[in-house]
Amino acid sequence: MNVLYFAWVRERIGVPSESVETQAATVNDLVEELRAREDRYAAAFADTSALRVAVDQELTDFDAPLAGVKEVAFFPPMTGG
Amino acid sequence: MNVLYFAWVRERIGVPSESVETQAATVNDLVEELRAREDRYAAAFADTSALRVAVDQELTDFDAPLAGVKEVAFFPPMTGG
Amino acid sequence: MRIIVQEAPFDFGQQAQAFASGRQNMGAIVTFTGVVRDDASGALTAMEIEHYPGMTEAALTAIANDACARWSLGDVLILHRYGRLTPGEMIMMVATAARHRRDAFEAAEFLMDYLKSRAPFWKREVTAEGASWVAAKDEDEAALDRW
Amino acid sequence: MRIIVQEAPFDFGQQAQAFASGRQNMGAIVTFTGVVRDDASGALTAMEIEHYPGMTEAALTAIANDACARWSLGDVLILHRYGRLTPGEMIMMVATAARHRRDAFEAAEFLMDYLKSRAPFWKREVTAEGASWVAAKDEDEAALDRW
Repeated sequence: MNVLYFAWVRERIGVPSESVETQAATVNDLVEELRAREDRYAAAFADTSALRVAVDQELTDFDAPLAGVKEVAFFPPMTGG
Repeated sequence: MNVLYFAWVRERIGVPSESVETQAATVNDLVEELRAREDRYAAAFADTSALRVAVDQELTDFDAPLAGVKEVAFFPPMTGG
Repeated sequence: MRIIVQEAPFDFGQQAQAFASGRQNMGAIVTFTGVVRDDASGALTAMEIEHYPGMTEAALTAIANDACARWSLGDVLILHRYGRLTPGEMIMMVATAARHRRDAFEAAEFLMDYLKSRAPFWKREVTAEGASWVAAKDEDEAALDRW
Repeated sequence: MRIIVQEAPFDFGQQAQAFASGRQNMGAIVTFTGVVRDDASGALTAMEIEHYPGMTEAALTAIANDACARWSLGDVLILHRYGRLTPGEMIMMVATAARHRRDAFEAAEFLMDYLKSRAPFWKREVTAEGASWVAAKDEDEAALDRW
Protein backbone atom coordinates (compact mmCIF):
# COMPACT_ATOMS: atom_id res chain seq x y z
CA MET A 1 0.00 0.00 0.00
CA ASN A 2 1.28 3.46 -0.86
CA VAL A 3 1.03 5.92 2.03
CA LEU A 4 1.26 9.66 1.34
CA TYR A 5 1.83 12.57 3.71
CA PHE A 6 1.16 16.27 3.06
CA ALA A 7 1.96 19.61 4.68
CA TRP A 8 3.20 19.35 8.28
CA VAL A 9 2.44 15.63 8.41
CA ARG A 10 4.96 15.19 5.59
CA GLU A 11 7.45 17.42 7.43
CA ARG A 12 7.15 15.50 10.72
CA ILE A 13 7.48 12.08 9.08
CA GLY A 14 10.20 13.29 6.76
CA VAL A 15 9.07 11.72 3.49
CA PRO A 16 6.25 12.57 1.08
CA SER A 17 5.30 8.93 0.50
CA GLU A 18 6.36 5.39 1.22
CA SER A 19 5.32 1.83 0.55
CA VAL A 20 3.91 0.11 3.65
CA GLU A 21 3.31 -3.63 4.09
CA THR A 22 0.30 -3.96 6.37
CA GLN A 23 -2.62 -6.20 7.23
CA ALA A 24 -4.43 -3.30 8.92
CA ALA A 25 -8.18 -3.65 8.53
CA THR A 26 -8.96 0.04 8.93
CA VAL A 27 -7.26 3.41 8.73
CA ASN A 28 -7.20 3.51 12.55
CA ASP A 29 -5.37 0.16 12.61
CA LEU A 30 -2.82 1.51 10.13
CA VAL A 31 -2.32 4.61 12.28
CA GLU A 32 -1.65 2.38 15.30
CA GLU A 33 0.95 0.39 13.37
CA LEU A 34 2.71 3.56 12.16
CA ARG A 35 2.68 5.16 15.61
CA ALA A 36 4.43 2.10 17.01
CA ARG A 37 7.23 2.34 14.42
CA GLU A 38 9.20 5.43 15.39
CA ASP A 39 8.89 8.67 17.30
CA ARG A 40 8.41 10.77 14.15
CA TYR A 41 5.26 8.77 13.35
CA ALA A 42 4.05 9.02 16.94
CA ALA A 43 4.57 12.79 16.71
CA ALA A 44 2.73 13.09 13.39
CA PHE A 45 -0.21 10.96 14.54
CA ALA A 46 -0.35 12.20 18.15
CA ASP A 47 -3.80 13.71 17.64
CA THR A 48 -5.77 12.25 14.77
CA SER A 49 -8.59 14.74 15.38
CA ALA A 50 -6.18 17.28 13.85
CA LEU A 51 -5.74 15.09 10.75
CA ARG A 52 -7.73 14.16 7.68
CA VAL A 53 -7.42 11.02 5.60
CA ALA A 54 -8.09 10.10 1.99
CA VAL A 55 -8.34 6.51 0.85
CA ASP A 56 -7.71 5.94 -2.86
CA GLN A 57 -7.92 9.71 -3.27
CA GLU A 58 -11.32 10.17 -1.65
CA LEU A 59 -11.82 11.90 1.68
CA THR A 60 -13.07 9.48 4.30
CA ASP A 61 -13.00 8.69 8.03
CA PHE A 62 -10.44 6.95 10.21
CA ASP A 63 -12.68 3.91 10.57
CA ALA A 64 -12.72 3.34 6.80
CA PRO A 65 -11.77 -0.26 5.77
CA LEU A 66 -8.53 -0.83 3.88
CA ALA A 67 -9.32 -4.06 2.03
CA GLY A 68 -8.19 -3.72 -1.59
CA VAL A 69 -6.95 -0.18 -1.04
CA LYS A 70 -3.90 1.01 -2.99
CA GLU A 71 -3.28 4.49 -1.58
CA VAL A 72 -3.83 6.17 1.79
CA ALA A 73 -3.00 9.84 2.39
CA PHE A 74 -2.72 11.70 5.69
CA PHE A 75 -2.78 15.48 5.98
CA PRO A 76 -3.97 18.39 8.12
CA PRO A 77 -7.34 20.08 7.44
CA MET A 78 -7.22 21.59 3.98
CA THR A 79 -6.72 25.30 3.36
CA GLY A 80 -7.55 25.89 -0.29
CA GLY A 81 -9.23 28.78 -1.99
CA MET B 1 -41.20 73.11 -12.30
CA ASN B 2 -39.77 70.59 -14.75
CA VAL B 3 -41.76 67.34 -14.94
CA LEU B 4 -40.16 64.24 -16.52
CA TYR B 5 -41.72 60.99 -17.66
CA PHE B 6 -39.96 57.70 -18.36
CA ALA B 7 -40.78 54.35 -19.99
CA TRP B 8 -44.50 53.73 -20.53
CA VAL B 9 -45.45 56.86 -18.58
CA ARG B 10 -43.55 58.87 -21.20
CA GLU B 11 -45.26 56.93 -23.98
CA ARG B 12 -48.75 57.50 -22.58
CA ILE B 13 -48.24 61.20 -21.98
CA GLY B 14 -46.42 61.63 -25.27
CA VAL B 15 -43.53 63.83 -24.15
CA PRO B 16 -40.35 63.08 -22.16
CA SER B 17 -40.57 66.30 -20.15
CA GLU B 18 -42.45 69.55 -19.84
CA SER B 19 -42.50 72.69 -17.77
CA VAL B 20 -45.50 72.84 -15.42
CA GLU B 21 -46.78 75.92 -13.56
CA THR B 22 -48.26 74.68 -10.33
CA GLN B 23 -48.96 75.60 -6.73
CA ALA B 24 -49.34 71.94 -5.78
CA ALA B 25 -48.16 71.35 -2.22
CA THR B 26 -47.35 67.65 -2.67
CA VAL B 27 -46.68 65.13 -5.42
CA ASN B 28 -50.20 63.80 -4.95
CA ASP B 29 -51.62 67.30 -5.54
CA LEU B 30 -49.55 67.60 -8.70
CA VAL B 31 -50.84 64.24 -9.91
CA GLU B 32 -54.44 65.44 -9.34
CA GLU B 33 -53.80 68.57 -11.40
CA LEU B 34 -52.24 66.60 -14.23
CA ARG B 35 -55.01 64.00 -14.24
CA ALA B 36 -57.58 66.80 -14.67
CA ARG B 37 -55.79 68.18 -17.73
CA GLU B 38 -56.30 65.59 -20.44
CA ASP B 39 -57.15 61.94 -20.96
CA ARG B 40 -53.54 61.01 -21.66
CA TYR B 41 -52.57 62.19 -18.18
CA ALA B 42 -55.55 60.45 -16.62
CA ALA B 43 -54.43 57.26 -18.39
CA ALA B 44 -50.83 57.59 -17.26
CA PHE B 45 -51.78 58.33 -13.66
CA ALA B 46 -54.76 55.96 -13.43
CA ASP B 47 -53.04 53.84 -10.78
CA THR B 48 -50.27 55.57 -8.88
CA SER B 49 -49.49 52.38 -6.98
CA ALA B 50 -47.98 51.22 -10.32
CA LEU B 51 -45.79 54.33 -10.43
CA ARG B 52 -42.69 55.64 -8.72
CA VAL B 53 -41.67 59.25 -8.25
CA ALA B 54 -38.37 61.09 -7.85
CA VAL B 55 -38.21 64.67 -6.56
CA ASP B 56 -35.07 66.58 -7.52
CA GLN B 57 -33.63 63.24 -8.64
CA GLU B 58 -34.20 61.38 -5.39
CA LEU B 59 -36.71 58.57 -5.01
CA THR B 60 -39.51 59.55 -2.66
CA ASP B 61 -43.21 59.02 -1.93
CA PHE B 62 -46.33 60.59 -3.42
CA ASP B 63 -46.96 62.62 -0.27
CA ALA B 64 -43.58 64.37 -0.58
CA PRO B 65 -43.82 68.20 -0.42
CA LEU B 66 -42.99 70.24 -3.52
CA ALA B 67 -41.94 73.56 -1.96
CA GLY B 68 -38.73 74.76 -3.66
CA VAL B 69 -38.60 71.70 -5.91
CA LYS B 70 -37.20 72.09 -9.44
CA GLU B 71 -37.72 68.66 -10.96
CA VAL B 72 -40.28 65.87 -10.52
CA ALA B 73 -40.05 62.60 -12.44
CA PHE B 74 -42.70 59.88 -12.84
CA PHE B 75 -41.94 56.37 -14.01
CA PRO B 76 -42.87 52.72 -13.56
CA PRO B 77 -40.98 50.51 -11.10
CA MET B 78 -37.36 50.29 -12.20
CA THR B 79 -35.91 47.27 -13.99
CA GLY B 80 -32.16 47.72 -13.95
CA GLY B 81 -29.39 45.21 -13.59
CA MET C 1 -15.07 53.63 -6.25
CA ARG C 2 -15.98 53.85 -9.93
CA ILE C 3 -19.46 54.47 -11.31
CA ILE C 4 -19.78 54.30 -15.10
CA VAL C 5 -22.95 54.81 -17.14
CA GLN C 6 -22.44 54.46 -20.88
CA GLU C 7 -24.12 53.46 -24.11
CA ALA C 8 -21.07 51.76 -25.64
CA PRO C 9 -20.17 48.11 -25.04
CA PHE C 10 -17.54 47.48 -22.39
CA ASP C 11 -14.65 45.03 -22.27
CA PHE C 12 -15.55 42.82 -19.33
CA GLY C 13 -12.21 41.02 -19.25
CA GLN C 14 -10.29 44.26 -19.24
CA GLN C 15 -12.51 45.81 -16.56
CA ALA C 16 -12.29 42.69 -14.39
CA GLN C 17 -8.52 42.49 -14.75
CA ALA C 18 -8.02 46.19 -14.00
CA PHE C 19 -10.30 45.97 -10.95
CA ALA C 20 -8.57 42.88 -9.54
CA SER C 21 -4.96 43.88 -10.21
CA GLY C 22 -2.49 45.16 -7.67
CA ARG C 23 -4.59 44.45 -4.60
CA GLN C 24 -2.13 43.24 -1.97
CA ASN C 25 -4.54 44.00 0.87
CA MET C 26 -7.73 42.58 -0.62
CA GLY C 27 -7.91 38.81 -0.70
CA ALA C 28 -11.31 38.50 -2.38
CA ILE C 29 -12.63 39.91 -5.65
CA VAL C 30 -16.18 39.21 -6.83
CA THR C 31 -17.65 40.25 -10.16
CA PHE C 32 -21.19 39.98 -11.47
CA THR C 33 -22.00 40.47 -15.13
CA GLY C 34 -25.50 40.70 -16.59
CA VAL C 35 -26.03 39.45 -20.14
CA VAL C 36 -29.05 40.07 -22.40
CA ARG C 37 -30.70 36.69 -22.27
CA ASP C 38 -32.78 35.45 -25.14
CA ASP C 39 -35.71 33.30 -24.11
CA ALA C 40 -35.85 29.67 -25.23
CA SER C 41 -37.71 30.52 -28.43
CA GLY C 42 -35.02 32.90 -29.68
CA ALA C 43 -37.68 35.56 -30.22
CA LEU C 44 -35.83 38.50 -28.71
CA THR C 45 -34.50 40.97 -31.28
CA ALA C 46 -33.17 43.57 -28.87
CA MET C 47 -33.30 44.89 -25.34
CA GLU C 48 -33.71 48.66 -25.13
CA ILE C 49 -32.63 50.30 -21.88
CA GLU C 50 -33.88 53.77 -20.98
CA HIS C 51 -32.45 55.67 -18.02
CA TYR C 52 -32.74 59.00 -16.20
CA PRO C 53 -29.52 60.80 -17.14
CA GLY C 54 -29.49 63.37 -14.34
CA MET C 55 -30.25 60.85 -11.64
CA THR C 56 -28.59 57.60 -12.70
CA GLU C 57 -25.01 58.21 -11.58
CA ALA C 58 -26.13 59.71 -8.29
CA ALA C 59 -28.42 56.73 -7.60
CA LEU C 60 -25.64 54.24 -8.40
CA THR C 61 -23.20 56.18 -6.23
CA ALA C 62 -25.67 56.12 -3.34
CA ILE C 63 -26.09 52.35 -3.69
CA ALA C 64 -22.30 51.86 -3.78
CA ASN C 65 -21.91 54.07 -0.70
CA ASP C 66 -24.55 52.00 1.10
CA ALA C 67 -22.58 48.87 0.32
CA CYS C 68 -19.34 50.44 1.62
CA ALA C 69 -21.12 51.41 4.84
CA ARG C 70 -22.45 47.90 5.43
CA TRP C 71 -19.44 45.77 4.53
CA SER C 72 -15.69 46.12 4.87
CA LEU C 73 -14.78 46.79 1.23
CA GLY C 74 -11.62 48.00 -0.43
CA ASP C 75 -13.31 49.05 -3.67
CA VAL C 76 -16.54 48.95 -5.66
CA LEU C 77 -17.21 49.24 -9.39
CA ILE C 78 -20.63 49.66 -11.00
CA LEU C 79 -20.87 49.87 -14.78
CA HIS C 80 -24.28 50.00 -16.49
CA ARG C 81 -25.17 50.47 -20.13
CA TYR C 82 -28.23 52.03 -21.74
CA GLY C 83 -29.54 52.08 -25.30
CA ARG C 84 -30.21 49.17 -27.66
CA LEU C 85 -28.53 45.84 -26.92
CA THR C 86 -28.82 42.48 -28.65
CA PRO C 87 -28.93 39.00 -27.05
CA GLY C 88 -25.57 37.92 -25.70
CA GLU C 89 -24.39 41.50 -25.11
CA MET C 90 -23.31 42.44 -21.62
CA ILE C 91 -25.65 44.98 -19.97
CA MET C 92 -23.75 45.76 -16.82
CA MET C 93 -21.25 44.59 -14.26
CA VAL C 94 -20.44 45.15 -10.63
CA ALA C 95 -17.21 44.28 -8.84
CA THR C 96 -16.27 44.26 -5.17
CA ALA C 97 -12.92 43.89 -3.44
CA ALA C 98 -12.69 42.91 0.22
CA ARG C 99 -10.29 41.31 2.65
CA HIS C 100 -12.71 38.44 3.19
CA ARG C 101 -14.80 36.55 0.67
CA ARG C 102 -18.10 36.81 2.55
CA ASP C 103 -18.00 40.62 2.44
CA ALA C 104 -17.17 40.62 -1.26
CA PHE C 105 -20.00 38.19 -2.09
CA GLU C 106 -22.66 39.82 0.07
CA ALA C 107 -21.85 43.32 -1.11
CA ALA C 108 -22.03 42.22 -4.76
CA GLU C 109 -25.44 40.61 -4.17
CA PHE C 110 -26.63 43.71 -2.36
CA LEU C 111 -25.49 45.94 -5.23
CA MET C 112 -27.35 43.74 -7.71
CA ASP C 113 -30.54 43.63 -5.64
CA TYR C 114 -30.59 47.42 -5.38
CA LEU C 115 -29.63 47.97 -9.02
CA LYS C 116 -32.59 45.83 -10.05
CA SER C 117 -35.24 47.89 -8.27
CA ARG C 118 -33.75 51.19 -7.15
CA ALA C 119 -31.60 52.45 -10.03
CA PRO C 120 -33.50 54.45 -12.68
CA PHE C 121 -33.30 52.04 -15.63
CA TRP C 122 -36.22 50.63 -17.61
CA LYS C 123 -35.95 47.70 -20.00
CA ARG C 124 -38.03 47.17 -23.12
CA GLU C 125 -37.98 43.86 -24.97
CA VAL C 126 -38.22 44.03 -28.74
CA THR C 127 -39.40 40.96 -30.65
CA ALA C 128 -40.65 40.39 -34.20
CA GLU C 129 -44.19 40.83 -32.84
CA GLY C 130 -43.53 44.20 -31.20
CA ALA C 131 -42.04 45.73 -28.10
CA SER C 132 -43.06 45.66 -24.44
CA TRP C 133 -41.74 47.14 -21.22
CA VAL C 134 -40.32 44.60 -18.82
CA ALA C 135 -42.45 44.51 -15.68
CA ALA C 136 -40.72 44.71 -12.32
CA LYS C 137 -40.80 41.33 -10.58
CA ASP C 138 -42.24 40.89 -7.11
CA GLU C 139 -39.26 38.67 -6.32
CA ASP C 140 -36.87 41.53 -7.09
CA GLU C 141 -38.71 43.81 -4.70
CA ALA C 142 -38.81 41.02 -2.10
CA ALA C 143 -35.03 40.51 -2.50
CA LEU C 144 -34.47 43.88 -0.81
CA ASP C 145 -35.96 42.56 2.43
CA ARG C 146 -32.84 40.48 2.86
CA TRP C 147 -30.70 43.54 3.61
CA MET D 1 -17.24 22.63 -17.05
CA ARG D 2 -13.53 23.39 -16.83
CA ILE D 3 -11.23 22.36 -13.97
CA ILE D 4 -7.68 23.68 -14.17
CA VAL D 5 -4.85 23.04 -11.68
CA GLN D 6 -1.61 24.74 -12.58
CA GLU D 7 1.53 26.26 -11.15
CA ALA D 8 1.76 29.13 -13.65
CA PRO D 9 0.00 32.46 -13.20
CA PHE D 10 -3.30 32.87 -15.05
CA ASP D 11 -4.76 35.81 -16.90
CA PHE D 12 -7.88 36.60 -14.89
CA GLY D 13 -9.26 39.10 -17.41
CA GLN D 14 -8.87 36.68 -20.28
CA GLN D 15 -10.39 33.78 -18.31
CA ALA D 16 -13.31 35.94 -17.17
CA GLN D 17 -13.94 37.28 -20.67
CA ALA D 18 -13.76 33.83 -22.25
CA PHE D 19 -16.10 32.39 -19.63
CA ALA D 20 -18.68 35.17 -20.00
CA SER D 21 -18.66 35.47 -23.78
CA GLY D 22 -21.28 34.14 -26.15
CA ARG D 23 -23.82 33.19 -23.51
CA GLN D 24 -27.20 34.08 -25.02
CA ASN D 25 -29.06 31.80 -22.63
CA MET D 26 -27.26 32.70 -19.40
CA GLY D 27 -28.14 36.10 -17.99
CA ALA D 28 -25.87 36.01 -14.95
CA ILE D 29 -22.12 35.46 -14.66
CA VAL D 30 -20.34 35.53 -11.28
CA THR D 31 -16.59 35.29 -10.75
CA PHE D 32 -14.59 35.03 -7.56
CA THR D 33 -10.85 35.59 -7.48
CA GLY D 34 -8.59 34.91 -4.53
CA VAL D 35 -5.50 37.07 -4.12
CA VAL D 36 -2.50 36.44 -1.85
CA ARG D 37 -3.16 39.00 0.84
CA ASP D 38 -0.33 40.53 2.78
CA ASP D 39 -1.15 41.32 6.37
CA ALA D 40 -1.03 44.90 7.62
CA SER D 41 2.63 44.68 8.57
CA GLY D 42 3.73 43.75 5.08
CA ALA D 43 5.63 40.81 6.55
CA LEU D 44 4.56 38.14 4.07
CA THR D 45 7.32 37.15 1.66
CA ALA D 46 5.47 34.37 -0.11
CA MET D 47 2.58 31.94 0.08
CA GLU D 48 3.47 28.36 -0.78
CA ILE D 49 0.65 26.09 -1.85
CA GLU D 50 1.05 22.33 -1.70
CA HIS D 51 -1.52 20.01 -3.24
CA TYR D 52 -2.24 16.32 -3.80
CA PRO D 53 -1.68 15.87 -7.52
CA GLY D 54 -3.59 12.63 -8.01
CA MET D 55 -6.61 13.80 -6.07
CA THR D 56 -6.89 17.54 -6.69
CA GLU D 57 -8.62 17.57 -10.07
CA ALA D 58 -11.00 14.80 -9.05
CA ALA D 59 -11.91 16.65 -5.84
CA LEU D 60 -12.52 19.92 -7.70
CA THR D 61 -14.60 18.11 -10.31
CA ALA D 62 -16.71 16.52 -7.57
CA ILE D 63 -17.30 19.94 -5.98
CA ALA D 64 -18.28 21.45 -9.34
CA ASN D 65 -20.63 18.52 -10.01
CA ASP D 66 -22.26 19.06 -6.62
CA ALA D 67 -22.85 22.71 -7.51
CA CYS D 68 -24.41 21.72 -10.85
CA ALA D 69 -26.73 19.30 -9.07
CA ARG D 70 -27.91 21.91 -6.57
CA TRP D 71 -28.35 24.95 -8.81
CA SER D 72 -29.48 25.53 -12.37
CA LEU D 73 -26.15 26.38 -13.96
CA GLY D 74 -25.01 26.70 -17.54
CA ASP D 75 -21.32 26.39 -16.80
CA VAL D 76 -18.70 26.26 -14.04
CA LEU D 77 -14.99 27.05 -14.05
CA ILE D 78 -12.54 26.29 -11.23
CA LEU D 79 -8.90 27.28 -11.63
CA HIS D 80 -6.46 26.81 -8.73
CA ARG D 81 -2.73 27.35 -8.60
CA TYR D 82 -0.07 25.66 -6.51
CA GLY D 83 3.57 26.47 -5.81
CA ARG D 84 5.14 29.68 -4.56
CA LEU D 85 3.15 32.91 -4.90
CA THR D 86 3.92 36.44 -3.77
CA PRO D 87 1.50 39.02 -2.27
CA GLY D 88 -0.86 40.46 -4.87
CA GLU D 89 -0.72 37.34 -7.06
CA MET D 90 -3.99 35.60 -7.87
CA ILE D 91 -4.24 32.14 -6.30
CA MET D 92 -7.43 30.90 -7.87
CA MET D 93 -10.75 31.76 -9.44
CA VAL D 94 -14.17 30.27 -9.85
CA ALA D 95 -16.85 31.34 -12.31
CA THR D 96 -20.50 30.38 -12.64
CA ALA D 97 -23.04 31.06 -15.40
CA ALA D 98 -26.76 30.78 -14.75
CA ARG D 99 -30.05 32.06 -16.12
CA HIS D 100 -30.75 33.82 -12.84
CA ARG D 101 -28.41 35.79 -10.62
CA ARG D 102 -29.28 34.06 -7.35
CA ASP D 103 -28.18 30.68 -8.73
CA ALA D 104 -24.93 32.13 -10.03
CA PHE D 105 -24.12 33.84 -6.72
CA GLU D 106 -25.05 30.94 -4.45
CA ALA D 107 -23.20 28.39 -6.56
CA ALA D 108 -20.05 30.54 -6.55
CA GLU D 109 -20.22 30.90 -2.75
CA PHE D 110 -20.78 27.15 -2.41
CA LEU D 111 -17.76 26.41 -4.63
CA MET D 112 -15.60 28.72 -2.52
CA ASP D 113 -16.78 27.27 0.79
CA TYR D 114 -15.99 23.74 -0.41
CA LEU D 115 -12.68 24.72 -2.00
CA LYS D 116 -11.59 26.20 1.33
CA SER D 117 -12.04 23.03 3.37
CA ARG D 118 -12.54 20.08 1.02
CA ALA D 119 -10.05 20.48 -1.80
CA PRO D 120 -6.57 19.05 -1.06
CA PHE D 121 -4.53 22.25 -0.88
CA TRP D 122 -2.36 23.40 2.00
CA LYS D 123 -1.01 26.91 2.38
CA ARG D 124 2.26 27.88 4.05
CA GLU D 125 3.08 31.48 4.83
CA VAL D 126 6.70 32.53 4.46
CA THR D 127 7.94 35.62 6.31
CA ALA D 128 11.37 36.97 7.15
CA GLU D 129 11.06 35.17 10.51
CA GLY D 130 10.29 31.78 9.00
CA ALA D 131 7.47 29.75 7.55
CA SER D 132 4.29 28.33 9.07
CA TRP D 133 1.39 26.26 7.80
CA VAL D 134 -1.89 28.15 7.67
CA ALA D 135 -4.32 26.61 10.16
CA ALA D 136 -7.82 25.78 8.95
CA LYS D 137 -10.33 28.21 10.40
CA ASP D 138 -13.33 27.08 12.38
CA GLU D 139 -15.40 29.62 10.47
CA ASP D 140 -14.49 27.94 7.17
CA GLU D 141 -15.66 24.58 8.49
CA ALA D 142 -18.80 26.21 9.86
CA ALA D 143 -19.49 27.83 6.47
CA LEU D 144 -20.28 24.38 5.07
CA ASP D 145 -23.29 24.08 7.36
CA ARG D 146 -25.02 26.66 5.21
CA TRP D 147 -25.40 24.23 2.29
